[in-house]
Amino acid sequence: MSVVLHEPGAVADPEPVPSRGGILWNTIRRRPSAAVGAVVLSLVVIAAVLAPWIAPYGLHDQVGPVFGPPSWSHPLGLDDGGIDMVTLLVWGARISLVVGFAATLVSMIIGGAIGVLAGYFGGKTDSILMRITDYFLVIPDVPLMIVVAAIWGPSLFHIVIVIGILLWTSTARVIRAQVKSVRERVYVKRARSLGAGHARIVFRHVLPQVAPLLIANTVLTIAVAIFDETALSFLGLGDPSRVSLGKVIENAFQRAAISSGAWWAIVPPGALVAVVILSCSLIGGALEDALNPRLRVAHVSARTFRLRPLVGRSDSSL
Amino acid sequence: GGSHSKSGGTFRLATSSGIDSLNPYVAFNQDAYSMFEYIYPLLVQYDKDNKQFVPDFARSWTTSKDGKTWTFTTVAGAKWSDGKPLTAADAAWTINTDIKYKGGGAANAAGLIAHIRRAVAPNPTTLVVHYAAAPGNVLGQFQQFAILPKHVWSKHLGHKGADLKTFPNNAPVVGAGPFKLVEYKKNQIALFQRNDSFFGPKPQVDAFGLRIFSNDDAMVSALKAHEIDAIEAVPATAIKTLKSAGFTITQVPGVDQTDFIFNSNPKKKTHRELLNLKLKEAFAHAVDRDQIIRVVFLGTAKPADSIVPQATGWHNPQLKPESFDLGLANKMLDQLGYKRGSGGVRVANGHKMAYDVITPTSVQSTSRTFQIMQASFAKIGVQLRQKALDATTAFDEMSGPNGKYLNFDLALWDWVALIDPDFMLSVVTCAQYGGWSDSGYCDKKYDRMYSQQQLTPNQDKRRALVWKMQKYLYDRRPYVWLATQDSVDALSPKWTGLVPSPQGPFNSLSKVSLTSVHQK
Amino acid sequence: MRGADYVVKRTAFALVTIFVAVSINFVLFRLAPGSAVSNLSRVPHATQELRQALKRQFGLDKSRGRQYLIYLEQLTRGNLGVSFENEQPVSTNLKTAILNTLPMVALGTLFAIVVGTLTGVIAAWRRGTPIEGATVTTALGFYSMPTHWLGLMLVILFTGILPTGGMTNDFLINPSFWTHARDVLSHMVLPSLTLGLVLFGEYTLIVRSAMLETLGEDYILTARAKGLRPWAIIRKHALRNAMLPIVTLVALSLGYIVAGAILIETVFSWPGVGRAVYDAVLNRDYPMLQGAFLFLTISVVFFNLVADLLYYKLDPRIT
Amino acid sequence: MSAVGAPLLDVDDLVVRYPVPRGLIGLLRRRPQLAVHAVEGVTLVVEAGELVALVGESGCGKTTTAQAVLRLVDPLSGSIRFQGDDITQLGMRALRPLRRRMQIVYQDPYESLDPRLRVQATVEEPLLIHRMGGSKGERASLVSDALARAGLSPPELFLDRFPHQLSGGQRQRVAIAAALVLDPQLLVADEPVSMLDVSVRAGVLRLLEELKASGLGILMITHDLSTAARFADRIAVMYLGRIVEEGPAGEVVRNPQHPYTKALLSVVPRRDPRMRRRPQILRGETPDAVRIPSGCRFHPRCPIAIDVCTTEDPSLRRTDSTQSPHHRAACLLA
Amino acid sequence: MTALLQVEDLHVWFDLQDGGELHAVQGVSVGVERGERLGLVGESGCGKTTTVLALMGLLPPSASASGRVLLEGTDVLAGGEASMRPHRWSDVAIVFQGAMNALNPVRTIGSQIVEAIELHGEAGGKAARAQTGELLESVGIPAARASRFPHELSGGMRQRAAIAMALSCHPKVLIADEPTTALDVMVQAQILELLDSLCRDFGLALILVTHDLPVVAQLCDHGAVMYAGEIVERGLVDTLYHAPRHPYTRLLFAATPDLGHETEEIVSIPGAPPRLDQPLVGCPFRPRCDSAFEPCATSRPLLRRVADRHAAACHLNDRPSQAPG
Ligand SMILES: Nc1ncnc2c1ncn2[C@@H]1O[C@H](COP(=O)(O)OP(=O)(O)OP(=O)(O)O)[C@@H](O)[C@H]1O
Ligand SMILES: Nc1ncnc2c1ncn2[C@@H]1O[C@H](COP(=O)(O)OP(=O)(O)OP(=O)(O)O)[C@@H](O)[C@H]1O
Ligand SMILES: [Mg+2]
Ligand SMILES: [Mg+2]
Repeated sequence: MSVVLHEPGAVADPEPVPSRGGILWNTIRRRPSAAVGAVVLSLVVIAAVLAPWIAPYGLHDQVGPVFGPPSWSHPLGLDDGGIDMVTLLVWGARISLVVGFAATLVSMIIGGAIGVLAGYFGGKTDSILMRITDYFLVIPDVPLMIVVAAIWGPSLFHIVIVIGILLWTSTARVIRAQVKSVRERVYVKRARSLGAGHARIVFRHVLPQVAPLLIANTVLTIAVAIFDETALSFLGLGDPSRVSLGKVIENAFQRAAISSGAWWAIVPPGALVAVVILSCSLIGGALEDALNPRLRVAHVSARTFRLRPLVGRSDSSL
Repeated sequence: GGSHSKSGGTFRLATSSGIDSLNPYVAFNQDAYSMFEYIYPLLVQYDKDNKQFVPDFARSWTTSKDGKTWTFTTVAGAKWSDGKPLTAADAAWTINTDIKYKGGGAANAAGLIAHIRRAVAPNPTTLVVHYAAAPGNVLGQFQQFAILPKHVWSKHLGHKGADLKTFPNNAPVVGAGPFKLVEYKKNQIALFQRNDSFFGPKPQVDAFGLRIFSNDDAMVSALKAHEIDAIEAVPATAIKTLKSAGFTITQVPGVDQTDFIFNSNPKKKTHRELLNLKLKEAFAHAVDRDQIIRVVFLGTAKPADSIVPQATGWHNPQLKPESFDLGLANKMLDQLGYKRGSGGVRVANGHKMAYDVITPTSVQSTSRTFQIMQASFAKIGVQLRQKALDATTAFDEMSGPNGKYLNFDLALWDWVALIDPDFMLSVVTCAQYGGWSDSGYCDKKYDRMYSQQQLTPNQDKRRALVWKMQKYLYDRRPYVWLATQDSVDALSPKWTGLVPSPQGPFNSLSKVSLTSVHQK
Repeated sequence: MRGADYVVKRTAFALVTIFVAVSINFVLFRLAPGSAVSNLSRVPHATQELRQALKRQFGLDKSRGRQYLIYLEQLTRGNLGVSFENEQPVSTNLKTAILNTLPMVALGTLFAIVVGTLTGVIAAWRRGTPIEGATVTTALGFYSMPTHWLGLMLVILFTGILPTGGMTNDFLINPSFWTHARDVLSHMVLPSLTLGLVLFGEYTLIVRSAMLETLGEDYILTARAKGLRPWAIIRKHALRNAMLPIVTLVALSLGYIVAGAILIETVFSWPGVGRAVYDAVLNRDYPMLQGAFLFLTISVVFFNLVADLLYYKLDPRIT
Repeated sequence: MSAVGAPLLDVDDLVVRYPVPRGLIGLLRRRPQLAVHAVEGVTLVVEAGELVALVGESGCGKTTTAQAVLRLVDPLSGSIRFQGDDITQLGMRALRPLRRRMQIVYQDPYESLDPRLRVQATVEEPLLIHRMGGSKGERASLVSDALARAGLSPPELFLDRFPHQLSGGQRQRVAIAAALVLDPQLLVADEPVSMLDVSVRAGVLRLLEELKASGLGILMITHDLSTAARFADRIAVMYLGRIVEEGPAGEVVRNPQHPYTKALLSVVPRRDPRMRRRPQILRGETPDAVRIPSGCRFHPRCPIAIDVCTTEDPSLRRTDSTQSPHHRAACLLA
Repeated sequence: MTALLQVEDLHVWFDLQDGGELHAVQGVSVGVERGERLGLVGESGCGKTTTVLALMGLLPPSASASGRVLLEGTDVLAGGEASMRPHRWSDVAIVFQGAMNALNPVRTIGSQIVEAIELHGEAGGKAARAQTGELLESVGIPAARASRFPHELSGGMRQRAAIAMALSCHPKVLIADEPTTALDVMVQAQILELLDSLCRDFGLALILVTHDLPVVAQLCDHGAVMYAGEIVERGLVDTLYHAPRHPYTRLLFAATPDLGHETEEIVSIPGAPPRLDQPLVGCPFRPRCDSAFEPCATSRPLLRRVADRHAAACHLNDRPSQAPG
């Protein structure tokens, strides 16, 4: 018998496939919190990128008295060097973001690589890499950052490296778990049974699948990196020649801004850090929520299903 | 004592540094030495103005002709706080112990007993000290030398004197100063009680407490909240608000000077143009001391010009800070033939005049100072880059490799001078390579002058020599001195009588400050 | 016997981790340029003799390998060495610092665990309502604030109302226990609150997502089908399962608390272990640093082990 | 180079075991290393143009057998011959050209396609992996051919779709097309339809039937005897790592020899409500593959077991009551 | 006489993330009498589970429902979740799809059963535990296993435990949602046999949800075939097999291979069910139907009575000459 087999018609209407960018975009579109985060973060990033053009004064120009109060020309007052606070915030955001992004890049590269290797190869590779990760997980990281920053000297580059080196563990774990599950997917097995090389499988099948999670993790890591930079700066281990937001806080703190009544030197930079971190967390959290199918249905909730008025259509006689 | 004022009460003082150890063989912090001043007998102390030596445990002293033997008459009938007699024998024992263990447990005190052969106490009120050579600063040294109770410390000579360092000397400490240390919590508080058996003038307060803060804001708010009565180093930014809140602010010249350091090692490998005295002079004219004082110190500092601060009384009055004159500086550099290259940066010996300036992160003021200098140096075609390092690393970098001072170019740091100029003058001697030297300066002629002043017991002659040395250094500029910070203290309106000093009211110069402080 | 293997394995791993940590710490601190001696001997009357004496005393004249062996040997005897700074046993210094830190940290953590768990559960239970939005936003807000900055904000808000610095305000000689306790407690409020608020944010978020994950499980639907009331389901079925991730994360965060304590202790002049670490770094006080790191690592490893064992207790699936 | 007349696939006495982790304490106490006896001496032949169904309970070793045949797990002993060549010991590199000739289709059509790749890319991938198919254009035509063979025509309608835009049946067809594109001789289908809705199962099964007719050898794993009976040429019934009955499909279904086969057949529900029968239900769960019972491995659950069954392990052999010479069972009492 | 459990005109919608709505159940009416066994069959995604959840009031918050669920004449859906709660388990109990996850992994089997018994005041303390033991024995699990955790039992055992739990409060209706999916053939047979005997012994009404027609044929007396959120045919299983009145029913049977019919042509129904997040025009089955004609494209057929205890939703039934079957 030779029936020609057709599966005509009735194919579900093609809908756009969520691409990697798509997931980010969709999440931002659908969740107001993520949208707020994205808008705020973009504003800060734009301001930071445009710092040289939009900063009202020079970063090193003493334009008034030490801790000059807010005025028309200096809406947020002056810092302990008589420098305009708005200028400092714009430039500070720039450095903080650079540190955040760069350190995250470092941690993504290390964490991503280790996570993929451990998850993909499993076995001994996995246990060795995970033991290393575990070790990094238990070292108290802020103290270690202090030590390393003290040893290497406080430069922006070192801070980026140190933060990056300490932050990769969570990335590695998240990625490893995801890779492990992707590795067991049938299409990966199939590719392997076809004789595909590891590189091909990793780059063509595993990484794209892990990418959305990596993005979510990246956004969250940026927040942590910025936080850590602020902490390091506060402890005097920041790069003194670069004005980051943490540095601005530290300068004000060291010069007793609070007791001299100069709240404007200390409140705005911290608030800006908080806003940036909050935005990252909102986006990252929403992405993680969106990517975690287990969060979608809660079988018990304060809200219950709704009742609609009766429609009445079919007859129910038997 | 004995005034009409209210006596008694506890005087509470805040400090931001703190006492690191109660053991004189271990302690390094200034506050620890200030504490020893108040709990241990010393042979002499400075007077109220820190100019003259006045009696403390030693009532009087004489010098032999050759200057090699000093004889002190000490207080009779003095007692340690535990009731045991305090005699010249305790002093002799302390000196001899330090000599014996100067390479080990007592190394910390070795500098103070330099040149001493031995000390003897022929009777309870006489102390005779024999020197190998006649030194010029005997009283200056003894002013820092705490006499320890033999009956306590002689039990801690084990392990070839190493036990001297491991003895914690916990509170209550057996001492014989105007106060007894009764309680001590590291990084928190030290509590002193009046010692009624003290041989000298008794404090008017019942007790005195030192509270340690790790940040200035907390300290200032504690003062405002009347949790404490005084601050010994007021942050400049807080002066205005404290004044308006009714606190008494006292501001006197201090001994902490910021300096711009040139690596002056003649054997320096690179950037040798920085050894050129004309260039150093040009650089000195590019420093805007006024702006530094205005921005960094908010006016609580004076322009500096010499390695010896004015407040010590040994400053050479003929020296004046270089004028801030960018035109002059530019002209001088032009004359030296350093042409401006791309970006307006001058070129010397085929390379851009762009230099790293090492700044220690522990000295807060250096960053702002650097920024100001960087801006003005840019105008004379010299590019400065900040290289901030923590103090240990910074010093390593400067003295490296192996204490040879070959690599670094410039640095910003500060020096806290003692009253006697000997120490400050010593830091630029060749002998201090790898030790105190932070400029790599080494000059045989200067070293000769230095030894000479050390062995000049006549104080007038010594002063002339010290002035000459200051001028000599001023011309050769291992340092360009930027500013001398004032010592600023704040006192609650309820209190009065606190005596300021270049080291602050709680100092190791004399006991006068806390013995005379009292409630209004 | 269920899980003996698990327990042995976790414990062995914990011990190995500590050993590795100890060794790496040793190496790490010796990578630093400059030594305690170059730092310590910078006093006005220091001499070359003093430098040599200090080197000998701290064993810095020996080879690194020897120093390491000596260090290990001493460690096994429970000797953490002598602090370079004040020549007192590191253990004594550490003990003081830890005893100062503990109550402050414990108070803050307790606050965070109690409030965080409660709000986390409520947020999960009120999923999709404005209450969840408000709770999550508040939590995220606190979570996002730099710890030290939050501390400083509290200082600004509470100056004059509560003490903002130090651990005691008390210059009395031998104060009564209650006076002292009240004094310390009033000083503890702000630092603990700072820590508590930061952690509260974190815990709320963790508890919420752990709860949500659990509430999505099929057995919750079963429980509901059985007719259990929502709160009974949460208490009897959801919380216990949600505890699993919570326990791990809380244990992990307990270890990091000390790190946070550095910032808080700096802001509030609290003489605790965070300050001790920080000062030790600046003073190149290796023995102290090694001791402090050992303590920190052990506490993280310990809390992790506790978490593992609790896990084992809570989750019968672990073998 | 393959031996003339040799079967397409010839598996002889295949044994596969998975070690059971001992744990730290076990290791320290030197407990014996245990193993899951997943496959314990399977002998099986698949000819070109033949569809062999491997049936049995969950965990009896069907998938393991399939994977061992494809050399995706390493057998402990036994031999696997493909077109007469022994491939049991071949290394990874030597296996590569072979992989082309034997392909596998997995159970879950929802999982077996990369959700991010379009149909075109999925089907083309095997060509890229094996660097075959020449130019881009040539590859495209090979892909279209494969899709058409898999019943997805016209192929242009499907090339640009993503898996989620396909129905379950279509996905499984794409998976089959991806297996066909390399023009294999052997297709192993591990429960190809069990995740599909009944309404589309037949389509996929008929596709396999057609492929078989075109000369492909197919080893189909299933737990559904009705499907096996309808579509397979031969049925092999597996129990606890061993084939206990094997023969032409009709024979096995109509005239089962082994009590296990009988029981299996009796529990298959019939679609006609009037055909209700009392199923012969075996008590107890599938036994533990770590501790295989002595003697006949089926004896603990066997309704007709006698004493000798506990000691003697029967081998697969022809029984008296069978009609076909190829019908064999491993039962002492058959 | 009022039916034991009667669902009338049930609709369920789910809110979708992108703001749309999915009409998962589109007017289902079905009922069971005491001791009756109803099989609910249909392809994946046709709304079987949703129907069952709705009649227990277990829908998620993102759902909204309309219609009536009458339990012995009282509408238990009208008051939402609250009105249903007292009836859960004591009147209607359910065994979920995939019992692996339906039991709390950190509590013992026994405690989960005891909990239900105590909650509904059946018994308390010792008595409840004793009753649990009996229940477990009755589903073929030794009573001693009550102290085991779910993961310590095999899949079949867990499913039995879930059934025991469902029986713990002597419900009148037992709903079993795909109780044998993911189980082995032999275990499936055991479970089906167990359900069969339990229904007989306890006089339970059973609603068996499955996509496996033969299972329904073997176990149930009534069948309801669902397609795209609605019931397209319902009646006695015997009628459904021998005289179907909807092409879908007919094709479903024809697509199921059967022992003893090895040579029979097995059909496959082309295409796939329609999307439920868009409004349906005409007969939902039309694109896949082999006997569609003009009205099917435009008008949606209603479920109509076609014979005694037999209803179907097909336009063909309006033309007596062309009855599908
Ligand atoms: N990778 C593995 N490691 C250890 N044991 C395994 C592994 N794969 C399978 N097993 C075990 O080997 C035995 C046979 O498994 P296999 O998957 O071959 O069975 P199956 O017949 O395909 O079952 P199913 O019908 O459930 O797919 C089972 O006991 C299984 O638990
Ligand atoms: N929580 C939900 N949110 C949105 N859509 C849902 C939800 N639950 C189910 N659906 C959709 O409702 C429809 C009916 O689903 P349901 O689970 O009732 O089908 P089913 O017949 O039980 O299928 P299966 O045989 O696969 O279990 C499906 O299209 C499904 O995608
Ligand atoms: Mg299998
Ligand atoms: Mg379902």
